[in-house]
Amino acid sequence: MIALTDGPIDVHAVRRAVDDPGFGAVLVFEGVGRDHFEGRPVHALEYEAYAEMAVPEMERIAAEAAERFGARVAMVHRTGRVAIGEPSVVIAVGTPHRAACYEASRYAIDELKQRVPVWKKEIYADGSAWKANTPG
Amino acid sequence: MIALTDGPIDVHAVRRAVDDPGFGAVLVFEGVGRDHFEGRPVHALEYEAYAEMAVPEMERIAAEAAERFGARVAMVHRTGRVAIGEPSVVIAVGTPHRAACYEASRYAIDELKQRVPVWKKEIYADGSAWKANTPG
Amino acid sequence: MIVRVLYFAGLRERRGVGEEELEVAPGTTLAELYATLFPPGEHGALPVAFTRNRAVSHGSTVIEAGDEISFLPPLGGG
Amino acid sequence: MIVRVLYFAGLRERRGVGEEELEVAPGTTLAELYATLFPPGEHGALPVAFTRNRAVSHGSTVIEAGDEISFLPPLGGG
Repeated sequence: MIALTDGPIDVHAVRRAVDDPGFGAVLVFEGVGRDHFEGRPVHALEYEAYAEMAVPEMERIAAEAAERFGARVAMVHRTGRVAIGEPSVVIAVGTPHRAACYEASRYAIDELKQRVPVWKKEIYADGSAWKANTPG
Repeated sequence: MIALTDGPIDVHAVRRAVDDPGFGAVLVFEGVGRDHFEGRPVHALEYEAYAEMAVPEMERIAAEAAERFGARVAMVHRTGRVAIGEPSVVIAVGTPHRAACYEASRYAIDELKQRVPVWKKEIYADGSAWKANTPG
Repeated sequence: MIVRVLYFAGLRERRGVGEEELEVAPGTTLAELYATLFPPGEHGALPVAFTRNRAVSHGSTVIEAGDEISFLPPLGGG
Repeated sequence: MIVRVLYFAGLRERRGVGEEELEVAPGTTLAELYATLFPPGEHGALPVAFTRNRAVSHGSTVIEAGDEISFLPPLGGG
């Protein structure tokens, strides 16, 4: 399951997509909208994607994680308005053993932030700003 | 939420226990019963705990993760029979940023395996065996 | 010749539309089109990645008729 | 004097009960009680961690009346 969605992410469905009786470890990562940034209150987030590039790039990242770590990866990213406390991205990873599970999960979120064409706007009480990820 | 339970773990409840509007990253680790061990089919698992020591030790690990990584940690371990594909342990971790989230989650499961008095029996078609964790 | 251009995030807001068809002179490069559409302001031009037909490309790439072009501002997913 | 002894995993199965009260001679250490209850077999004794009153202890610790004692086989949680 690799997708963008403009409604709340069904975390449990993402988790189920990596079910496998041979997997001894499953990790579900949620990137969640925070209520502040550098001390400034944040009211909500807005995400925007170049869908025709973002989904294939997420699929490539999942395939790379499968090859490098023997992991199955499911990944869903929100677009549109995301409330504080709601996940903007959910990544589920399953592997036979836990060490590879942590590596694959970390790989997937790090690569997503660097490579997948998605943009985030922070909404404040008195304005908004596009926020880029810092490299590395 | 730090607990032992002899029924299925409510993964979503463990996840909710680390909700916080200041957290930008949440990781849920599930240790899941696998259907084989070194090529031998495993039919089910059975866990047993020294509850009066296990729960305080899990609480200490959660407190250590809070101090070292600024993480909130919830941790539930099964006892009794666990079917293949069901989680035997669920650890939810929330932090402001994701690097600490991965570190805290990994710390919690690694320490749990080394320190919490819980034992696992693998049930085969024709017998069973107690299986210890390997160090490190 | 006609090309389709997509805008995202701050560039979409500056341009006022998410996408449009534009008439481009043959031989125009991606970087040239970007500089024409988004002249550097007081803080200079926003650094972007150039894409052509849904693949990352280079500023020196020459645009062809029918291309789908975009300029990706710094990413913020996750 | 009377102590309470708890057994887990393989030791519980060997002993046939999960816990029991035992009469122990004053001055007995944890390691001595373990060796009495679980004499080494052909593969030697199972390595255990000793606990006294729900805290990890040492084999050389002398047992006192009313103690809760256990011998923890290698752990398998997670």
